[in-house]
Amino acid sequence: MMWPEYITVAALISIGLYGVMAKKNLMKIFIALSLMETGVNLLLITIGYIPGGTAPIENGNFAKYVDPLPQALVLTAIVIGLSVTALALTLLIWYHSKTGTLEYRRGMRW
Amino acid sequence: MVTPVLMIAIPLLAAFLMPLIKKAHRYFTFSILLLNAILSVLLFAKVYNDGAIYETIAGFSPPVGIYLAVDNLSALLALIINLFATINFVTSKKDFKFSMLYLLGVTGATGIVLTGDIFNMFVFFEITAVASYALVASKKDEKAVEGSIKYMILGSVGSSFMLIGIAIIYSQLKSLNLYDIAARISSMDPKMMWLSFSFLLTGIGVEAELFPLNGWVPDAYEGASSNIASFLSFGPSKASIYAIARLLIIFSMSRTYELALYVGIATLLIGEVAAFMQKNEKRMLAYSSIGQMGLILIAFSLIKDTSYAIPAAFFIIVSHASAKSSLFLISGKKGFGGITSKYVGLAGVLSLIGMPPMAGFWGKWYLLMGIADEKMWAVAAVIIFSAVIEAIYFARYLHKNLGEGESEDLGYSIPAAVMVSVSIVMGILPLIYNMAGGVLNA
Amino acid sequence: MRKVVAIILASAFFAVLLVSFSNIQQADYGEKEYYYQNPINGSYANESVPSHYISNTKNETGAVNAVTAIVVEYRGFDTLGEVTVLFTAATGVSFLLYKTRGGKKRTEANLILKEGSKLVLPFILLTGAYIFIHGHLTPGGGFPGGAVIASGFLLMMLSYPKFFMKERAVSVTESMAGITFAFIGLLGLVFASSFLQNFLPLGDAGYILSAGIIPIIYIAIGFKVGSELSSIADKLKEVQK
Amino acid sequence: MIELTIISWIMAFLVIGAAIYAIETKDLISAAIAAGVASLVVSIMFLVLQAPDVAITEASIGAGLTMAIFVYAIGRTGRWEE
Repeated sequence: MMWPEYITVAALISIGLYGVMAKKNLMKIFIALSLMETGVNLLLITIGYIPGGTAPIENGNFAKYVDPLPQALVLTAIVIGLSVTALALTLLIWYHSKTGTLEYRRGMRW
Repeated sequence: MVTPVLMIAIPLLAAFLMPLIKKAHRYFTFSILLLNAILSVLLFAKVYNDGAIYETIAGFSPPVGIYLAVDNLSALLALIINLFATINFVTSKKDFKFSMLYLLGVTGATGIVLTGDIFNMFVFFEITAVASYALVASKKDEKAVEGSIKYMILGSVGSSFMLIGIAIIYSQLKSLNLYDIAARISSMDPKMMWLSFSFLLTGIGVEAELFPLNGWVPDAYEGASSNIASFLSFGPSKASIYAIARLLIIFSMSRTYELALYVGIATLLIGEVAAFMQKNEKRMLAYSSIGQMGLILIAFSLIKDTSYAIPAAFFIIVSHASAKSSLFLISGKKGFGGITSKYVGLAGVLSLIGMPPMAGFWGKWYLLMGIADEKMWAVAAVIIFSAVIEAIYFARYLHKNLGEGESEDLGYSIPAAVMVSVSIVMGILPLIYNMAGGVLNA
Repeated sequence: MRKVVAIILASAFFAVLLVSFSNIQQADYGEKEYYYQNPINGSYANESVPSHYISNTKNETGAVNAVTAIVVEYRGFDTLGEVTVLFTAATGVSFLLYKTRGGKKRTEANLILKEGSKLVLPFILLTGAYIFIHGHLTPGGGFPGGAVIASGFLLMMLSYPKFFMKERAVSVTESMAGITFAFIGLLGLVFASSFLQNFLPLGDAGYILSAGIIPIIYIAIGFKVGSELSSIADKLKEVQK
Repeated sequence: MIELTIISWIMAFLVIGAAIYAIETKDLISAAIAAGVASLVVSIMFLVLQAPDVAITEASIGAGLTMAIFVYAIGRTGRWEE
């Protein structure tokens, strides 16, 4: 069992969720979201790991390979995370230039 | 030779091409959207005649590669999305980057309904979501940006959750193909199945405006310019409610249907009551959208029990996409000044509350028939109660707006009129069909 | 109050996640319960999806690196979508921060940084190009290669406050790269039978000129990612008036 | 094998510590850098888990560029959280 990795994953995701729920600064919320994305990526890689496996690149001496598919998925997920972060920061810069603050005051209004 | 992949590849190529041909971007985008709409008509005709189409991509047989799976309902949804996108695009007046974002958003929504692979669905979700974040903020005022930020926070949490759900499914079945997952889901540990189902439902539910996750909806709809609010109500939300329907079919378990039914009822009640209490018109329309999404989810959650579920969901989707989008389009001005706006407002409201000659009527009719078959009288009571509330606040809305108003902007109200006509046509067709059928039987 | 509730919720979530992760076994993927079913004809295969990749990558795609083969060939459609997400975000960034280029004075970097970065830039760009050209042979590929190129430009932005990316050149590069990707996909539809299918000879695995369309697509992705990431960094760096 | 487990535990604690620091500190620049550190350590974990492609990508995109644009954006807005 790969406890260190799974504990890291669970911790990163719940720390990120805590940040989104508890923090009021928008920049902080997006930092928390990027931590959460890192956690999810680690989860995918850990699922694909097989104890004793090697990287899925053929190098002459055949061995047991780890699962390549989650690695391909994570490559996609990393770039998507960066895209969302970039757009978010743009909006935050815009919002700050108009209101002079990034504190989130009004809360959820139903 | 119609292949569904063209409906995704051509708009993407066009969007990549757009920075090079800045000048004519509006005509270019419009013609691409029109082409897509025509393709989707041809696609529907083909699917209707020959049965579902499975198209492999990159030449590898499905669970190894990706494939597109198009059945009747997904072809119809692709048609709805692209048709309304084409009509709605007429109102856009901004620069070429806006056109690019719009085209990409429509492509993402089309991809969600066409794809047959769960991770591919996630990627298309992200395309639509990122495009919608930027489009909501495109009005560039404080409210728009605030709505977009809220949307983005919830949307990012949702996409992370969706990815966790995908990871859990993959860890159990080592497959990402929707059909393959559905075929082997029973071999999955029920605990893990519930976990992945709830993560996926939460993730998609953000886009589909389901109950605990729709805090962004009123702000984003209020902040966005009227054609973008219109886009949101026929594009991403419809595609994602369809994704939830696919999810329900995959996790074909009576308890998951039950959960979806409860979520749908909660969404319906909360949305309608909040709309009833709301003073601001755009927010009221947004809350009413939430209510309609709940109604669609209720219809989909009956998919296994009754054959009325699919037509019900389809008619509500058509009615909501056409009527709500057109109401959002004319909501930029105060009151319905001209004759076209009056027609749009009246027809849209009639369709939404489910009056006879409109598509909305057939939606509620089939839904109630299905519920009556199953003898779920409590659900029927909830739906009728919400319809009454809906009728009251829409009557108030009409009363306020049908009087004198600002002179209308025909650039907005004519596309809106075209959109709402779809609802009327779709409402009359089944009537004629039924009558003709009755004559033939006699 | 809000914090306490958030801590309780987050800890509960942590517990749920840990309990569920303890059910995942790091299994060999060759086992029988993972054998997949073909959606089109419903037949069961006698291997699982990952083991298909591992045993057939070299024959089917000619790439040595299985991850690259999956990213570009088997799941190339995802990658097209992913590139599109990045493109959408870059478009959104430049759309929303359109008219903010301005001239607030920034402190100049010192001489060593300036001259040094001029000296290092070509090497950084070369490294990036190496990474994405060799994507099918070694770890790496279009995305890290593009990121390395972008970091080269980032260094230039740090050392020269007045260094701006030429907007026209960047946008032409990114559209050309995107068009190449989508167009190769359509060529697959024309020359082979489906979108993004390989239509070039596979060659001998292990050489640069092998693996059919993989190197071409990865070079396009490298250019696209490099130009988009540097334009994003450039836009976010600009100082508003 | 046991050494690798110890290293994994150390890295896990590093990541969790960096993440908690990133959430709790009032200085946003430190928060962004701490998030970058967490992401860098995670990229080493990817390497240990035999995913070199992902490790390179995470180190250059997840840690490097994301942190850079965060620092730029914080420079243009405000450094301190209230």
